Amino acid sequence: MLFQQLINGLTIGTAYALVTIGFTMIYGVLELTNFAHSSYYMLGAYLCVSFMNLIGLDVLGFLLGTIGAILVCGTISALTDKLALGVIRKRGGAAISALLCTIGIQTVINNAIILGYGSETRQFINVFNLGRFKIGPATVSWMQVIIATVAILIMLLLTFIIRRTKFGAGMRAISQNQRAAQMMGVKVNKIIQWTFFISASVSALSGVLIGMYYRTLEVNMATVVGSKAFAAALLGGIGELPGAVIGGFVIGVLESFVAGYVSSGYRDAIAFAVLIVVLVVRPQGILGKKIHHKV
Amino acid sequence: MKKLFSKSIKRIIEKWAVNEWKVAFSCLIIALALPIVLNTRYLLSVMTICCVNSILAVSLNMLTGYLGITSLGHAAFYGLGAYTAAILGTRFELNIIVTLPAGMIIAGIAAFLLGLAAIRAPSRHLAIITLGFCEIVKIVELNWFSFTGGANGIHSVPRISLLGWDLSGKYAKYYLALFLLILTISTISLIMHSKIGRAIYSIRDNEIAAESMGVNVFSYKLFVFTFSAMFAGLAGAFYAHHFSYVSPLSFTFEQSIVLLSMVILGGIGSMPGTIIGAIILSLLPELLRDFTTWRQVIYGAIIVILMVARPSGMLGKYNFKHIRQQVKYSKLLTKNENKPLEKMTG
Amino acid sequence: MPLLEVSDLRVNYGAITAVQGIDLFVEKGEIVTLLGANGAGKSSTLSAIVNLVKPSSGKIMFDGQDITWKPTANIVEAGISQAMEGRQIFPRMTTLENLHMGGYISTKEEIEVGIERAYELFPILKERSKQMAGTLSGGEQQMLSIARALINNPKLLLLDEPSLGLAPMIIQDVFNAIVSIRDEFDTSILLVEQNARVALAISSRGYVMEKGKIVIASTAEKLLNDEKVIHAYLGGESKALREELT
Amino acid sequence: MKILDISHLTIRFGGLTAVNDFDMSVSKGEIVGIIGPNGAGKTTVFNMLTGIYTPTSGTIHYRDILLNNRQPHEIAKMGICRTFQNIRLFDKMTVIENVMVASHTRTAERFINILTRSKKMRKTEAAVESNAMTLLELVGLADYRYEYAPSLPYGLQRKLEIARAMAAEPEIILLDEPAAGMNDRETSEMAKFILEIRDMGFTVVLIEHDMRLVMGICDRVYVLNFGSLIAEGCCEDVKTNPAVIEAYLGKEVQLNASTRS
Repeated sequence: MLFQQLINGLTIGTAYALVTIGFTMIYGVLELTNFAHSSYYMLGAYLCVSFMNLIGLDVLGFLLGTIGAILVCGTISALTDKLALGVIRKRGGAAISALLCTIGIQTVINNAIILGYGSETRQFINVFNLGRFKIGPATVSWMQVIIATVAILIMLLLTFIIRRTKFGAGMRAISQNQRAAQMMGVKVNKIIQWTFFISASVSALSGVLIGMYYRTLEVNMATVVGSKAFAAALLGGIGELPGAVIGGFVIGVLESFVAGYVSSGYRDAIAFAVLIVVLVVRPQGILGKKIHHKV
Repeated sequence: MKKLFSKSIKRIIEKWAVNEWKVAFSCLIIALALPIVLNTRYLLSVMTICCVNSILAVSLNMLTGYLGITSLGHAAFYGLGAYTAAILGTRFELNIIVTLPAGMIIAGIAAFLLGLAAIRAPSRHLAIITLGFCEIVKIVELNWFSFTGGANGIHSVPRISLLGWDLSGKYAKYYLALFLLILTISTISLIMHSKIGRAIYSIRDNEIAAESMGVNVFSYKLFVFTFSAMFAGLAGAFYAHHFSYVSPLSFTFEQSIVLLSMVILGGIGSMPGTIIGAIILSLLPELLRDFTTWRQVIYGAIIVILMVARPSGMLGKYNFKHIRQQVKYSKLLTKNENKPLEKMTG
Repeated sequence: MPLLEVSDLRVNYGAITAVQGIDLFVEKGEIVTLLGANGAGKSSTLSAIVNLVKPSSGKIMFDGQDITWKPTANIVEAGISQAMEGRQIFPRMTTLENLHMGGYISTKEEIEVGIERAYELFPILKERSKQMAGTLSGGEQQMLSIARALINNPKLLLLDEPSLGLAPMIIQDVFNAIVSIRDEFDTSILLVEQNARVALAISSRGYVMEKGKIVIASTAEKLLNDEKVIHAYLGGESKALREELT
Repeated sequence: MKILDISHLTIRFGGLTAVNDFDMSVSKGEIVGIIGPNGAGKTTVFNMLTGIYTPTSGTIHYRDILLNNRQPHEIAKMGICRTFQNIRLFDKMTVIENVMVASHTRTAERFINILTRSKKMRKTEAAVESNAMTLLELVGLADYRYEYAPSLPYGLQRKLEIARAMAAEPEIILLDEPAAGMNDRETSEMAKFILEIRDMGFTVVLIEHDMRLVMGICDRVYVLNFGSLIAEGCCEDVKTNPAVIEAYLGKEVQLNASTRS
C-alpha cells in the first residue's frame, strides 16, 4: 500500500514536475506568473486526440499527433508573447498587467476548448497497451515507466540548455538585468519568445502523457494542474529547474499519501497547508538559494 | 491624430483630477437616482452586485495597489464573512446589525493570524500563500458538512431587517449596499490621505528605505492585510443576506482572480479606476449573457485587448492628488512669472 | 570619416526633452569626454547611441553604417560596447560568469584573452571571481561593469562615469587602463565623467553639455584652460576649498 | 560628549569577514569620515549601525543604548538616520512626499483623528508639510516639490535623500557617498552644505571617496581596509600615513591630487 502510493504519487509528480519546469522557466526569465501555462497542458492533450483521429489511432498517429500538439501549443504561446505580453513589456506596463493578460489568455484558451470539444469527459485511447508488472507488493504499468523516462530526458535536456548553452546564458542574463543583457548583445525578445515556445511545448507534452495515463480528458484538467504547478514551483524555489522537479514530486507524493491515508476530500488542503508552512519557514524554497542583498 | 487624442485625454484627466470632489459627488447623485430609471428587480440586483464587487475591489486595491502585495486569496475573506453571517443568521437568527460586524471581525481575525505568520515573506510567496489559504478555506467549507453544509451550502439566510424594518426589498438592498460602499471608500480614502497612507506608499516603493525612515514595515503590512480583509468580510456578510444563500463555489480562487482583475483593469492604485474596473467586470458577464457559449472566450479576449491597449490599466498612470498639485503649482508659477516652467524641465 | 557620428540627436522622456538636438563625433583611436552638470543629458546621449533609450529623431552613423533605431544587440555586434552607470551587473551570477556574459557575441578564445586582460586591469576581480556579483561592494561592481564591457573587444567603448564610487587609487588605475585600452587595442572611447580634470587629461577633445544641448566643443587642452569650464565644472583647489570653508 | 560608541564590531557573511574588530566613537557636533578602498566594509558598518545587518560580535552603543538587535525603524526613531549609496527614493511619490514620509516618527496620531480628519490632525499635517518645504528650500529642491523623485537628475536625488534623512530629525545623520557622481563644483557645494547641516546641530558620519571633500570638512577620519581599521585620526595624520597611502590613496594620486586640485 505504502509503496503503491509512492509510485502513483511519483507518476502524478512527474506530470506536475514537467508543467512546473515550463512555468518556472518563464518566471525565471520575466518574473511573470504565467497563468496561461497550464492551459497548454490541456490544449496539448486535446489537440493530440484530434490529430490522432485524423491520422490514425496507432503508435504512428500518436507520435505525429504529439509532435503536432507540441508545435501548435508552442507557436500559440510564442505568439501570445509577440502580440500581447511583449507589447505590454515594451510599453512599460507593470508586472501585474502582464499577469492579468495571462489570465485573459488562459480564459480564452480554456473556454475555447470547451467551445470546440464540448464539456463532457472524452476518451484518450491508449495506443500502447503494454500491460504492467510487479515490483514487490506494488503494481507498475509500463505507461508509468514511459512517462518517467520521457520526463527525465526532457528535464536533463532543459537543464543542459539552461546551464550550458548560449541560449541559456542569455535567459539567465535577461532574468537578472534586461538592460545589461541587451548591452551584452543578447537578443532579448527572441530569447523570450523561444522560452515561451519551449515552456508551452513541455507543458503540452506533459498533458499528452498524463492524458494517456488516465485515458480521459476533462475540461478542468488545466485548473487542477495549474495551481499545483504554481505551488510546486515555489516549493522548489522558483526559477530553479531541479527545484521545480523536486517541488513537483513532493506535491504529487504528498497528495497521493493524504488521499490514501487521510481523506481524499482534504487532499488539496493539506498539500497547500504544507506549502504555506514551508514558505513561511523557508521562504527561498527547498533548493532556492538565499541571496544576500547589498543595501 | 494620435497626439491630439492623447492630449485631449490628458486634458480630461486633469479636469477630473482638479474637480475630483465634484465628480465624486455627481457620481453619488447619479447612483442615488439611478433606481428611478432602472427599477426592475434584475437591474437593481445587478447594481447591488456592482456595489458589493466595488467594496471587494476597493479593499483589495488597498492591499495590492497601495501597499503592493498581490493577493490571490481575497475571496477567502469574502467567503469567511459570508459564512459567518449565514451561520449566525440561520442558527442564532441574528440581525445584520450583528452579522455584518461579525463577518468583518472573523475575516479580520483570520487575516491577522495568517498575516502574523506569513506577511514577512516576499511578495511572490504571499501570492501563493494567499492562494493556498483560499483553497484551504474552500476545501474546509466543502468538507465540514455539519457546520457549513458542504457543497450544498447554507440556504435561507434571514432577510435583511433593521430595528423591525424590513429592508429586503429591491430598493432597500441596493441603497444599503451603496451605503456600505461609501463607508468603505471614505474610510480607506481617509486613511490613505494621512500619515498612515504615506507610510503605506513608502513601503510599496522601497521597503528598506521606508524601514530606515522609521516606518515599522511589519506592523503596517499586517494592519493593511487585516484591514482589507475586514472589508472583504463585510461584503461577504452582505452578500449572504442579499442572496440568502451561500455556497463554497462562490468564493474560489477564480473569484479572487476576478477581483484582482477589477483592480488591475481599472488602474492599480487608483480609487476611481478600481471602481470603474469593478463595475465593468460586474456588468460584462451580464452583457454577454446572450452569448452563453462564447461568453467566457469574449470575456478573456477583452481583458487581453484592454491590457495590451492600456498596460497600466485605465487610470493607473494617474495619481489625482499629484496632478492636482502640479496643475495648481504651474498655475501659480505662470501667474507669478508669466513664463514657462523652465526650471521644472531642467 | 569619423568612427561615430551623431547628428541632431533628440531624446524625449514623455514630456521632458533630455537631449535637444546635438552633434558629436569620435575619430578612430580617440578618447572624447562629454562633460556637464547633473541632468544635462549626458547619460541619455550614451543610452540613445546604443538604442537603450529610443532617440526621437536624429541620425547615428557608426563605422560607415546607419545604426539609428537598430536593435541594441545588432549595435553591439557592430562593435559598440557600453559600461553602464549604476552598476548594471548580473547580481545572481558570479564575477566570472558576468565576464563571460560580456563575451556573449565572442568566441571562446576571445573570451579567455579578454578575461585575462580584465584580471590584469582589476586584480581584485580575480580574487572575487567565484563570488556572486550581487554581493560585491559598490566599487567592485563598478570595476566589473567596466571589465565586462571590454571582453568582446569593441571598436568603440562608451563609458558612463567609470570613476563613480571608486577609491582614489583605483580611479588612477581605471584611467590608466582606459589609456592602455586605446593604445593597445585601438579602441575609441567616449567618456562621460564628473571627474573632469582627470578625464580631460587623457582625452583629445571634449564636449560640454548644458540642458540637453552642446554648448562648447573643443580640444581637451582648451577646455582645461577655459574660464567658463573651470568655473562650472572643475572647481577650486582642495586647500582653497578648505580656506573658503573655514 | 561621546554619543556613538562602537567597539570590537565584527560581522561575517558565510566565510567572509566583512568587518573585523572595528572601533569607532563619535562625539556630538562632529563630522567623522570613513574612508577606505572599495569593498573595505564601509557601507557594511552603516548597515549594522542602522539595524539592517546584525553584527556577529561587538557592540554598538548610542547614548548608552545597545543597538545590536534593534530593528531599523526603532533606530531611526531613536535618532540615527541615513542616506543610501545606491539611491533609494520612493519612486511613485513626489519630492515633497518623499520628505514628508520621514516625519513619520516625529508625529503621533490617534486612529480616530485620522478617520474624522480632526482639526488637530490637519494641523499636524500642515506642520509636516511646511517642515518638508523648509528642508526642500534648504537643499534647493523647492521648485521640484511636485515632481516625481526619479525624474530628478542624479545629483539632486542625492540631495533629496539628505533632506529626507533630515526630516526624520535624527541626532546623527549617516551619509553614504554624498558626492558620488558630482563634478568638482557640485562637490564643493555639497561640502559646504554638509558643514551647514553640522551647524544646524546634526552630527555627521560620512563615507566618501572624494578626498577633497573628506579632507576639507571632516574633523576625524577612520580608514578601513579589508574590514579592519588601519588608521584613524585627524585629516593631516591620515593623509600622510604610509599604510593609508599604500592601501587607499596611492602615490600617483597623491601627485595627481596636487596637480588636479
